[in-house]
Amino acid sequence: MKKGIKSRFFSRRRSLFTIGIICSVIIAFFTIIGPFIWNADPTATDYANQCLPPSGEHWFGTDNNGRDVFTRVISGAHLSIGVALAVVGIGAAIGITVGIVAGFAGGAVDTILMRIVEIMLSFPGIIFALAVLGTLGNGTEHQIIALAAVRWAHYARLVRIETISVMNSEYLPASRAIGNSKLRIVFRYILPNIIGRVIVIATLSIGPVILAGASLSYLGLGAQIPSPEWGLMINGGKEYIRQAPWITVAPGIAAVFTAFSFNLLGEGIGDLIDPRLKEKAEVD
Amino acid sequence: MKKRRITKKIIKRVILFFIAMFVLSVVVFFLARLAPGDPLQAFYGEALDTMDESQIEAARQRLGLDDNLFVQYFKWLGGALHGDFGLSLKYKMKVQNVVNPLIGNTLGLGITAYCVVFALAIVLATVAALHEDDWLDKIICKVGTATYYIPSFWLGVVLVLIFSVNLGWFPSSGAYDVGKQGDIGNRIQHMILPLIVMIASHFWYYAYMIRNKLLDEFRKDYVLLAKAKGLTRRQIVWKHCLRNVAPTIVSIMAIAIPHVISGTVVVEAVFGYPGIGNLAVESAKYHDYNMLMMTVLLTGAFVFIASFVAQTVNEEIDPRMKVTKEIRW
Amino acid sequence: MSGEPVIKTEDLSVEFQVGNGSVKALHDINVSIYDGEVLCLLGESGSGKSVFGNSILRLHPDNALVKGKIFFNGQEITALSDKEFLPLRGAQLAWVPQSAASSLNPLKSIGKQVDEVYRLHVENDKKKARENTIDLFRLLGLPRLPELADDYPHELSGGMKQRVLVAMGTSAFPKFIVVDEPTKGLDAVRKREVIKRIGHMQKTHKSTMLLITHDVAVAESLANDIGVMYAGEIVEYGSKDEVLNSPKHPYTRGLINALPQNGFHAIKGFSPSASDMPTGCKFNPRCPECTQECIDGHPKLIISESEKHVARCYHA
Amino acid sequence: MLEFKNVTKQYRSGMFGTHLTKAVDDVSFCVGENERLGLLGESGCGKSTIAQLAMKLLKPSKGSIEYNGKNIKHMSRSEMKNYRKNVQIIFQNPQQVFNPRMKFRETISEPVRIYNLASSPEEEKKIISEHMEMFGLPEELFDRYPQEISGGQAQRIAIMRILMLKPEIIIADEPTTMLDVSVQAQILELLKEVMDKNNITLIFVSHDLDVVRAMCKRIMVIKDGQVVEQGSVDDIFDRPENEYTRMLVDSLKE
Repeated sequence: MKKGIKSRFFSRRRSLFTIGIICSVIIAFFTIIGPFIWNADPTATDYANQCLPPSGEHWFGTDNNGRDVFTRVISGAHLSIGVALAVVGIGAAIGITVGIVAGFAGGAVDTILMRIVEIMLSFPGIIFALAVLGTLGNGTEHQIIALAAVRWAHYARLVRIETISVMNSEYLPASRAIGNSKLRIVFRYILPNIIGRVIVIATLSIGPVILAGASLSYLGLGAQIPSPEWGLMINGGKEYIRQAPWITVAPGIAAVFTAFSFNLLGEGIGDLIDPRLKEKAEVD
Repeated sequence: MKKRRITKKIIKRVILFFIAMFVLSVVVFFLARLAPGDPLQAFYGEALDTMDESQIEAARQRLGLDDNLFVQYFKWLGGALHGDFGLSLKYKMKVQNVVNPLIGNTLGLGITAYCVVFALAIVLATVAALHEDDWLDKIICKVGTATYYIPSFWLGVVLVLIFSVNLGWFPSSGAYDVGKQGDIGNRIQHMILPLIVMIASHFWYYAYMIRNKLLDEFRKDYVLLAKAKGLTRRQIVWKHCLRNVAPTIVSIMAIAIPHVISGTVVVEAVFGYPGIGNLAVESAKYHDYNMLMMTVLLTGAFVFIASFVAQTVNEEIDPRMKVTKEIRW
Repeated sequence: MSGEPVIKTEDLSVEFQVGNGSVKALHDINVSIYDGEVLCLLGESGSGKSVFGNSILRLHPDNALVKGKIFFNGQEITALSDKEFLPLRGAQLAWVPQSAASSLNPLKSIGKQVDEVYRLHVENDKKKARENTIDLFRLLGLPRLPELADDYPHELSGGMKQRVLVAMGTSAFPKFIVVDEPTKGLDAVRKREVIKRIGHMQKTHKSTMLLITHDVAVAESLANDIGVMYAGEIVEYGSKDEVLNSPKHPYTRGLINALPQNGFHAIKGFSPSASDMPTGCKFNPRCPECTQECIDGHPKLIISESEKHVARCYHA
Repeated sequence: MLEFKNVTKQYRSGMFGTHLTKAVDDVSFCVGENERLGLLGESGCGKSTIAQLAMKLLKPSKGSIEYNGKNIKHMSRSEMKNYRKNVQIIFQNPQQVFNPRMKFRETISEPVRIYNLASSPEEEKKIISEHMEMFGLPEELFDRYPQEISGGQAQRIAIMRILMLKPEIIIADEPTTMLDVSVQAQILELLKEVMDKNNITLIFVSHDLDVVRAMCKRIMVIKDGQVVEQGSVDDIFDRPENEYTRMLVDSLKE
């Protein structure tokens, strides 16, 4: 096991992070600034030039309603990433609080909270999202609620494991013995020691959440026609797959690129904070 | 003594299972009922506009939608216990008659995908861990991460484009061609593309986890001692590390069940493959509450049973019965 | 002191590449251990004594650079390739690790783990291997035999785990055993027990042993020769009585005086960390008899036939 | 000052908590002003548990612990804060006792902040640098993390931090077992000096007979959670009554 023990401390530590940053900058450029440059209205139909192949004017060609695919992909990015960040944000916030409370309080509180988390986790995320969307009705807001309702359980479980490992550490009773109040222990001892891992796990989970959101829209339960959501575009382009494949291929590549760059960003941060941090976040 | 311990645990698990199912049914039932949107719309469709007030009232009464929620729930529960899960508003027949033929398809797809995914994951993880940080490990990691990030519905569409539209090798949807219901060969042909999508989008996630657990195991002191005992690298992995990672693999397999089922839902929708997943999507779209209830409960039951089995197996494999340590406070 | 030494080292030094620099953990060690004798390396944490033990069995992680030669029964083992070296490890050269608690495979019974060595190197026969293991356990005074062999490591106490590791090291009757800190973390009573058992084991098997410890009591009861190590170097070398009763090097004197029974006279200052090593004699910042000569020059340690008891100090 | 009244601490273990293990079994003793009490016993005999019970890190299953006559269980927040200030503990492995994410600058100033011993930042700096010199610790330690320093230095910082609070009682839970012999001598010498100068009461937990003999005046021998013998250093070492103590002492003499 000579190789196993070799410290990977110095292998390409910086590079992963830099690639991640570059990709995120590109995405940020397109999503924030993009709409101002390519300000054609993504939903305006223009039957004159339907299904044009990619050309100088239409980089990604046009779809069956004559809309420029490139503009739609950019404004779609706005939507998809926005939804994903919202879901991860809400999920992480609830997850962290529940995780720390469960880990810190222990005993009955811990068991009850963990039973709830277990039931949430042992349930297929998509089915739960379908149930929520089926009842509350479609639309992006409900999509965020549906996805966040499952994500928080993942974060809660991981945060609890981290909190418990801090609770069982040597320095916790010492912090108690020197006279720290409970609140100070949570904020000065527990949070700093787990926040690094939580950020990495949150960043790593943005990619999968984008894909989950897109698949919900693909099934027609998330964003509704005519909004330029990637999942929806891919579903829309399905019929024209033979003559105009770019309608489906373009949003697909955009989704893969975005998800992958968030993954690189997450692993990059992980390498910086703590090289052993390679565990991937759960995905629903 | 050992036998008594296991039976005691199983009883505990069974009770927990029924409680979980009960909680699930209550949650989904009330979620469905409290939501906006009118179930009658799904049942009668356009005809609803032509019906006047009294007819609508009668229809609501007949479908039992008018009494208060608790009564509705208990009426539903009563029926459920006798196997009658109420009417599917969309298909206008008993829910379970709609579901029964489809269970086979979903289970077939799900279980085969599950087994192949884990076989592949374990093999790849071991190979990658053994060759840690050399070219083989890097390639496996890069390819794996790439497949993981390709959205399954997009991969499905692309595969359909290549294999069924252009090459015509595999059918693009459905579980079997019309009339060839019994022909196994035909059914398998229909399952190929969905299976590829399922496996491609899942295997790396677990392979990566198992690989990391193996790498952690390599860093443990007993591996250094095993090396000092004169064992070769392969022997150490086979005799010690894999054996010690087994409990973790089993717990990963337990967590994986809900993920794989989610995957089945999406794949069924993409390929129009008639199964529970597809049904769930439709019932969500058209607010077909009873159908939604049925699909949710079915998946829930399947998931709970599988994870309880995995947990029991896991506790048997790991001899270190963990004694709960009082948190020093 | 008869015949060809089992283990002989010539200018052995070990460096670890860390980041862009490299850390010298061990430099120019010249030592020979004769058949049936016990050399004890006495030194504190960070003195590189474990590094020496590991380099004989080539257990270093691959960012280690080993220079110099190690001879085993006259054959230069440092020249062997990994493949050629493999049959030696575990069969002829054995190793008893320092962290007993974590060195046993938690999910395998201790009996199976000890059998493994016998079946690998002596004879792949389950029954004979288990008999050999039980004899060794009895020799090491472990209770509840033979059922104990089927217990798991977490069911054993620290002292018992340590003795299981000793049994594991000797179950293939190796020519040479490295025993690394057998008494670390054990309390007084169990420490005495482990020392007695190891001594008894060494005498019955007449095994050649390299004993690594920071505890003078262990050295006193088990060693034939003692090498006192400080900051990666051997600072004093000689027979047990000479080194312990009439120590030549100030550090050895400091070590002995710091013992509780000698009244806790501490050596002032801290042992240098590998990154900022003092120039000249490594001990000069803490040495009461330090002169300018000690700061400039770096005293040598020459072991010769005539001069057995030597120290690396100008005023020895 | 500090009194244990038939204190018992038991743990539930086994499949359904049927199996009770008594870490501490009906222990009673009291510690007065400026006393040096040694808790002697093999590892796993419950002496560390006693130390943690005294520090209210563990709750006793039976009996009570009183400080100046007041049961520590029913202390109000302010009384508890005062108790914490006056009763401090030195732990066994120094490196792991500090928050790995906190530089020593903050760890050292923590006690001053909690008990606001300094009215102004300058005063705080003065107290800290005073103590740093007294313990021979270099200023550049401030920006170091716990993993970056040696065991000996870490233990010095731990003792310094405690000393800033000027406690009445210090409980040392095997402070030197993890350290090398020479470093152990330094720490014990330092501890002795600190004790004498500020006449602080010491409860010294250890399994090492020589160390206990050097540090303490009165010794309690503990076996399986019970006090088997109590007496002055000379009684225990020269005239042990209990045969377990005799066995312990003999194994030292050899």
